[in-house]
Amino acid sequence: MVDESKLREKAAEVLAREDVRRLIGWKRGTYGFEAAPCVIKDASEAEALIFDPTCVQNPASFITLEEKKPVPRGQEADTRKIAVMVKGCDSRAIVQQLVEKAYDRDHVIVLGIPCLGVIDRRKAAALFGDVASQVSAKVDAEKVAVDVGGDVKTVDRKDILMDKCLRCRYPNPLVYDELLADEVEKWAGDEFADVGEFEGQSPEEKWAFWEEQFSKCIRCYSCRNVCPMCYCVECVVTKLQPQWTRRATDISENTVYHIQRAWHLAGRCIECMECQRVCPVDIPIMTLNRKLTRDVKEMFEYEPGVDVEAQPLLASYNPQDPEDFIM
Amino acid sequence: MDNLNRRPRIGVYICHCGINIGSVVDVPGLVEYASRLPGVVVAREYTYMCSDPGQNLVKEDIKNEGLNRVIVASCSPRMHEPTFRKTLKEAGLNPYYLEMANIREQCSWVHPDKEQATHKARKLVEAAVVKAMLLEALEEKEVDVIPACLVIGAGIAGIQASLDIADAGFKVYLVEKTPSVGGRMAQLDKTFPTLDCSACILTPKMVDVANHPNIELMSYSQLESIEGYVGNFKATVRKKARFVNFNTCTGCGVCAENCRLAGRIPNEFDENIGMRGAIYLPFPQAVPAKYTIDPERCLQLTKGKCGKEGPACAAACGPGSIDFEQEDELVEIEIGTVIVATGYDVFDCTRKPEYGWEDIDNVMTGLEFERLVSASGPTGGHVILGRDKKGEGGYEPKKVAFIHCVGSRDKSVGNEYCSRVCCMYLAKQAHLVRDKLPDADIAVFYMDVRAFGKGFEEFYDRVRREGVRYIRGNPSEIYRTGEDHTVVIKVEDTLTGTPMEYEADLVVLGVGLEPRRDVREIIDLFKLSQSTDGFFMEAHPKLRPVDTASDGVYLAGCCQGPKDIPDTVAQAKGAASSALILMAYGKVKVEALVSVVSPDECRGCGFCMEVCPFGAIELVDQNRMGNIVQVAQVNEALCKGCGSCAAACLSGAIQPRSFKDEQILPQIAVLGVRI
Amino acid sequence: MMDDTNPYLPYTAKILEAWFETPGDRCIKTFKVSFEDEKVRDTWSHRPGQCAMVGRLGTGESMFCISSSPTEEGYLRFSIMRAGKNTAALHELEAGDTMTVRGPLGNSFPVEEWEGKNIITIGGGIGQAPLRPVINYIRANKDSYGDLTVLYGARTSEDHCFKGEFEEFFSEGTTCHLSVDVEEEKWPHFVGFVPTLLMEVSPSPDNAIAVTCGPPVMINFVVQNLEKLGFAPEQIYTTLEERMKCGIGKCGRCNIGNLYVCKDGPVFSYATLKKIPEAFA
Amino acid sequence: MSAEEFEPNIVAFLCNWCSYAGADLAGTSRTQYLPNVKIIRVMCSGRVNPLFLVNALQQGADGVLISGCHPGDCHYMEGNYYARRRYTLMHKLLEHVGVDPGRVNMSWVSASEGAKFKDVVEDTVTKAKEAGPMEQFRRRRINW
Amino acid sequence: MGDYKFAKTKLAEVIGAMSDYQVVAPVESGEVVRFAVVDDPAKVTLEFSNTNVPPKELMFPETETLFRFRLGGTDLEPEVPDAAARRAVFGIRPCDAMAYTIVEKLYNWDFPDPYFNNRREATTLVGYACAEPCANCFCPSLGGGPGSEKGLDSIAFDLGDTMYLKTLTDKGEELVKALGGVLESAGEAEARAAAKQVEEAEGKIRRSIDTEGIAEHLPELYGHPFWEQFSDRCLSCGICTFLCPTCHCFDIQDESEGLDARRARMWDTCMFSEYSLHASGHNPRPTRKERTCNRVSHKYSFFPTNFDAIACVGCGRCINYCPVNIDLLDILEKSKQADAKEAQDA
Ligand SMILES: Cc1cc2nc3c(=O)[nH]c(=O)nc-3n(C[C@H](O)[C@H](O)[C@H](O)COP(=O)(O)OP(=O)(O)OC[C@H]3O[C@@H](n4cnc5c(N)ncnc54)[C@H](O)[C@@H]3O)c2cc1C
Ligand SMILES: Cc1cc2nc3c(=O)[nH]c(=O)nc-3n(C[C@H](O)[C@H](O)[C@H](O)COP(=O)(O)OP(=O)(O)OC[C@H]3O[C@@H](n4cnc5c(N)ncnc54)[C@H](O)[C@@H]3O)c2cc1C
Ligand code: SF4
Ligand code: SF4
Ligand code: SF4
Ligand code: SF4
Ligand code: SF4
Ligand code: SF4
Repeated sequence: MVDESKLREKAAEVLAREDVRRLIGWKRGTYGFEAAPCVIKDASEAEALIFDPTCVQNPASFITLEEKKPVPRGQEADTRKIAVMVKGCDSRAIVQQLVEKAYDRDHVIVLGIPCLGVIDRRKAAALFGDVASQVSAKVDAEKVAVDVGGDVKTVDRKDILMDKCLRCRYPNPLVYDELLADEVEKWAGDEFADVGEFEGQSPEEKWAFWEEQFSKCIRCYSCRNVCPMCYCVECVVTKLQPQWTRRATDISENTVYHIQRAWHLAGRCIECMECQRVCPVDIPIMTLNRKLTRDVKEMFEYEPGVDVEAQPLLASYNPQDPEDFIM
Repeated sequence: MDNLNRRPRIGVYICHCGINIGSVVDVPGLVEYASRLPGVVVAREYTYMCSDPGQNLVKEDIKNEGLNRVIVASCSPRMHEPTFRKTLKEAGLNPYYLEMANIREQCSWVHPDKEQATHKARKLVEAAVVKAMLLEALEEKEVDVIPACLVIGAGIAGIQASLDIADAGFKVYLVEKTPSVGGRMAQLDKTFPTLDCSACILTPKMVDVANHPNIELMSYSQLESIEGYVGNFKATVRKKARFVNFNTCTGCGVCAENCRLAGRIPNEFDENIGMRGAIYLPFPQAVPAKYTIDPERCLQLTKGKCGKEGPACAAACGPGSIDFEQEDELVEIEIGTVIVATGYDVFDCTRKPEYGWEDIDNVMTGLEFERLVSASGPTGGHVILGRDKKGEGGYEPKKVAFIHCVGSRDKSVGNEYCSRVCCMYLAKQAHLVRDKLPDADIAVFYMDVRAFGKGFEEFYDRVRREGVRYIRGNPSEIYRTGEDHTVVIKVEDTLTGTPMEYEADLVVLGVGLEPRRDVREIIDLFKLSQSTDGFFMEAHPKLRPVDTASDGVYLAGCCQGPKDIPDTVAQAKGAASSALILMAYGKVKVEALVSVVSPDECRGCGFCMEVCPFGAIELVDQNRMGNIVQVAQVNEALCKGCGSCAAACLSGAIQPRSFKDEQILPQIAVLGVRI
Repeated sequence: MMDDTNPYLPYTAKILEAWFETPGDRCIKTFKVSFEDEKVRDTWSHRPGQCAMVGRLGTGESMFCISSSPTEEGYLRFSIMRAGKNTAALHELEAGDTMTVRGPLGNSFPVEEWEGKNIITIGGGIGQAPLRPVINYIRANKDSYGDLTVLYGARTSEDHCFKGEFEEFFSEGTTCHLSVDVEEEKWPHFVGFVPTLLMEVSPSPDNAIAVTCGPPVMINFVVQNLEKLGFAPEQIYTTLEERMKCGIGKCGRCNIGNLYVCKDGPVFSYATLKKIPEAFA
Repeated sequence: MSAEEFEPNIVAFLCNWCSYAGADLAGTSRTQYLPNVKIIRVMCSGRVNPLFLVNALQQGADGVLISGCHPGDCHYMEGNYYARRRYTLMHKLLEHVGVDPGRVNMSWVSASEGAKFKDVVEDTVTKAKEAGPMEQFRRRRINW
Repeated sequence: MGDYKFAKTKLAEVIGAMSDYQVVAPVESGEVVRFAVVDDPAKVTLEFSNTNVPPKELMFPETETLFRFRLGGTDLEPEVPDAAARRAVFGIRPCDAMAYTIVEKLYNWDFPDPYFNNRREATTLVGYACAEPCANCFCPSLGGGPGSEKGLDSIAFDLGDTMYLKTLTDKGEELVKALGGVLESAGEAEARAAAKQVEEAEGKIRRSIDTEGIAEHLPELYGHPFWEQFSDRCLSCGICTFLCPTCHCFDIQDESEGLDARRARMWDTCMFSEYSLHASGHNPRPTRKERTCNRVSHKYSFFPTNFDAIACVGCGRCINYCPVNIDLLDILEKSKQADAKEAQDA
């Protein structure tokens, strides 16, 4: 596991650099099982940084989220670099952002953190209830030790870690300028069994499932806003001209919203699971994302967010692409 | 006031097309329906809308009713869209304010049920109306064409195309990578089926090309970059340093004789079976007849030192043409059209190790054999193998085997196609062997013989009658047994079904033609596409075989696919004529239905750029309230309006004019409603 | 005046006349409208500076100030600049068509308080629209006010709103200064930005009220210059603009601090705005 | 509505150069086919934004058809290859959401394949009939 | 008013007996609990601490038709809910009920909003006192509490096997009457047990805020750098506002289907950048900083300035569901330490 003092030292060092504007990492939250992502601008604040299994959020989302505030005439835009700490999964977002030319590689300083998994707040709440104190945790290859206000309990990884971690293919960052700890061994694989299982259902069963799920959606668009890959200047979903989906929340518009969102992430979603994590009404968004991830992998031998040199999936083709459904 | 702010005033014209539409679709009912659609100010019917009176109806209404959108519901737009566009134009309305509803091909001719056909016609008209509301005026532009052509590659294809264009009075820049023009054809000995001497028919053309006042020959040169669009390209050509003063070199060759490395460097032109020095002329008839120093081998250039006394060549050269300080030169040229004629490479036999080409010196490729039998080749045209370095000794083969389809029609090496020339050149070579070694035993192993061309079958027949054995079978392995030159070919005679081992002391592999190994260079420069076989892809396999997706760029010769010399020449002439059409007319129309980017919505991901088959999009800097961001920009002269970019863009920031999302969505709304 | 049972219901109004004031992408079109419902027509009353939500059913509504003065009877005027979805749809309308109007909304210029004072209006571009009712109100009640001075500028002479009306001002003797941003052939008036024009004219702050409206930058500089000329914040009025949907203080978005532009505005005295840091964001 | 009565409504996007021409050929050859399919012309199958399909289904279409040139024959060289990727995937996504796979169809129809166009239409309509009326996320007035 | 009780096992029966009313109660749907019209009383659940989505949607639906019309026509058909219709909401938490008393003020200044008012009028609210507050509840700081009666017509207490129901208004009594005989009357014992439960629950509340002076201080902090500690990590997602029972912003849009059209309003949030974006491209709240500042200031300063009530009931939802741990109480505490002078410098 990463040594937090080393991490802080490194962060302070990076922040002290002239050409660095800010650093995105995590600090202890105010309550509960999730840390707070934080953006720090001064080396003196680096002391607050942490890394442990409560650091669930994907800091790569913030790179593209940063508003480019209008620069008054005569002034220069601040183009200094952004430093960002990333776990394995988070780093894939950076890779994919680079594939999509969201920014230049030298615009970011990536501090990679090999990761053994992060906590799923919903699973944790089922085990520990609602906690108001700040939780910290440690994870090793088998167990997670959760410290709730000094009371340490050890639980099995699968009972508390996020699903994505239990099938993590990339625990070690794929892109970084510096790795803050030794690489960890890959412990899991992903057979997409869940996708297969879902696919086994009839169209009616599938729709019944989604109808219930989609009708809960309040269209807060958090799943979009949190996504590191959702950074269009103006999202088609909320555009007024042309208006693809209406703002009304009903099963028709909600469904279309979800199809659009999933579609726009086809071949781009890097499975950080942030969308599902943030959804306030627990819609299993990953069930859509993972279906596409699996199909893309199987049909086009493509995996987003692993190769900076890759061509975007849907902006490329192979003459041999499958076409069995075409008449 | 600008049309932008004018409310659509739509005229709908329903055509009876004689009885073609009228007998099935309820035209009066349709007119009545159309007249009630929002925005429609007039709706009329007429027997033949495309006739003069029909068109006049439209023109009158444009004038009298102030129409600013016109819908013609008649036949397919593929038929009469241009007609009605013209009508609008003549009436002073922008031609792109036209929308057509195809109620003949899509209704009356295919749906006998009157009611159903009428219902569908209504829907189609309604969809046209909602789209028409959102149509925009588009401008048709023309650009001037620079009357000059760039020809890349000086094989027979490039030579022929250059000569044709130059003869028509236009400037040609002929860029050839190697020191001499001529290409593969110059390497050949005789040519099938007529057995003309290749050099005899080619050399005069090579000389013409060098001397033609309209042709600027740039040998030993390479295209560095090209930008622009049809009619207006700017290219940069790198003229590689020859280290020999081009103007003073007389081509006498004393330098080469004196070169310390003379005869020690394999000559590429001879497929490495002959030798040259570090300063060389690839072959005696080379054009231009100017010597070139090989910078990778020359001692002076690689080590900074050549012998104790300094470079022998320089010392020997009378005019003092040797110049080790020479540098590459970059030349910028402006051209209106481009012909790509970069030819082919032969199959790389190392990819078929079972044939032993790499290890066994008397297994050679067809091209090597061409050099071997060529009078200008290393053996002076004698079929002699195994000579030593000094060119002495060696033996004449007694049993010669030719093997078809090496690297062609072979999925295992990834080439599914037929190379089209191997059957014939092997027949030719078998004939040459028979000619030169009358006693030799000659066997040809083939899958089947494709003698499709003019005079081919006759030639094949003649060769067989000359005592060349044709054995149907595809050898599985070729190996050497003992010390002598005997090579064993393991093969099954598939006609008799008997496995056999044929012993030979010369095996010629009928290697197929492949895309040049450095083909990427050209692909990247021109954004050309490749067909599945890897050769350049033509715009249409049947109807536009010399055009490419990039306007003003044409293909000639084997770079587009394997072919023999007559086909190459024919295609070169085709490419030349295509280029000439543009240059002779002097202007080219630019597509009006191009894509536009809304820079404020673009996120600069470049997806559109990646998919655009015409390389019409680039990312450029844009100032977004003080912040510099990258956004897509469409080069309207390159864009063909296919709209692929729009489907790739997640932000909807790029849209093809007249087929924008906001124009199509209302159509979907009308046609999607189930009733 | 609004439908007292349901403030979301608009009235329909017939367009009597419609014409373009200015050309270009962001052109301005003026509509003269009259309510279809006789009762509404008879009972309607508004004050200078008040606004209304104007719209097309099926597209939506937007807030516009009523650019006719209450003294102009029998119709309402709106001058609308093409900016986005609603305004584009409104621009398609012509005489004889209907649009919807919901109002009057918001506060107004305290014209009664200003009686006896000299009034200076300083407008830029479409910003002249809210000033027009003030000007016409004062022209109609000339006797109750001191001098009226009109300052108005736009990018080019083409971009001036209400072009014809200025001729009237000149002929009736209302002081009127016009400007364009850049040099133009045959332009007899001032060349330069409006704040510069203001300094050039240099009106006296004594017993005066200055009313200004235009793009945010212009307002900023005009206010600064007015202060330089000695105007106290209480003597300066402006109208503000924020995105709005309901127009009746419920949908939320138009607040500046605790003030709602739709309800507490659009007219604000500079004295009020000075207290709210966000007002000049 | 019984299955017999149900006449599905299909929105088709045809590329100008091959499939639209193919449909024209069906017309000129007087090949009779079902009137359920309504055509929207686009320049290239590569133009068809996959969200068009979703929109069509939402508007009430019971099925959609995208048709382009055969691979390798695209007038714009590559458009149909991109389209193929997109729809293969979109088809899967919609299927995952519970949309009957028969509602989303794609075909290659060349300018000379009038008869094939008829078959494609017939197939598309049959499949949509089997799938029944598209109700799942159709916009319905009742929703609001 | 009256005191009643019923055995918890008879919950479905009691709900069933409300057949004169349209009944809305918490039901489970797709793993979350949400208020919905009850079609089957057996589905009603009391196993929730608080619903993710607040029942503000009962008075202010996510999407609400204002009126209908035909495209091209001018006749408007308002769709104002019937104030006389009877609707019973069972199981609403005290904080959520109190929220109505806050937003009500806004819906009735200048122009009364018939949609909200009629819905409110038609509704009888049966509250459900909290025995187990959540980690981030702080209702007592805002004048509410686990047993707060504000805005309710009656309140129910879960006393283990029995449910104790206390009516608070005439409307509440009326509902009990409509129930017929399913309820028994309750006495002192239940009242005492309920009071004890409330007291215990209050004791379990761990978070609080002293609101003194905040309303005056916040406006001085416009532009202050301290906001960035929070706004820099804000996702602009709007969960905090969508889920807030007192947030009331909406958008209005026209929608049509063929020629049928309507004008409708739907929830909106000040955390979205397009919320305040002008057609000209100018945005008075261009970054998350201004938006974060506006959200908090609106709740704790602008609203109280206008209506004399803080627009927050301390339900803790914005804290619970914020995906990046932006904690309202943390902001408020930090705001107290922030110096107004620094805001001017910034
Ligand atoms: C063994 C063999 C025997 C054959 N025998 C016969 C025969 O008997 N009869 C017959 O009709 N056909 C024969 N052919 C086929 C014949 O060789 C071809 O049809 C013909 O040479 C094609 O000419 P080309 O101009 O297209 O290509 P090439 O001759 O390959 O010419 C291409 C030229 O382009 C140059 N070039 C390539 N890339 C670049 C670049 N990037 N920049 C600048 N220059 C470049 C090359 O250096 C070359 O000079 C035979 C082929 C083989 C392999
Ligand atoms: C008090 C007031 C008075 C105004 N008076 C005039 C006037 O007299 N003439 C004139 O041309 N314009 C005026 N405007 C501006 C006008 O309201 C906007 O230009 C118009 O709303 C743009 O709408 P849109 O649909 O064309 O733009 P879009 O960008 O498509 O707008 C979408 C929505 O945003 C809202 N919106 C966007 N920009 C603004 C804005 N600047 N102000 C208010 N709402 C906005 C509207 O609700 C609109 O429905 C005034 C604005 C206000 C607040
Ligand atoms: S986060 Fe959840 S509720 Fe919000 S839009 Fe996404 S799916 Fe809907
Ligand atoms: S869609 Fe979800 S899992 Fe995929 S990248 Fe976006 S937030 Fe991560
Ligand atoms: S429409 Fe788009 S993809 Fe097609 S040629 Fe033009 S720019 Fe390229
Ligand atoms: S136009 Fe679209 S696809 Fe092209 S760079 Fe911009 S956002 Fe990307
Ligand atoms: S929930 Fe949190 S991240 Fe989302 S808008 Fe609110 S404060 Fe920002
Ligand atoms: S501001 Fe937060 S705590 Fe207060 S009522 Fe809203 S969601 Fe609940």
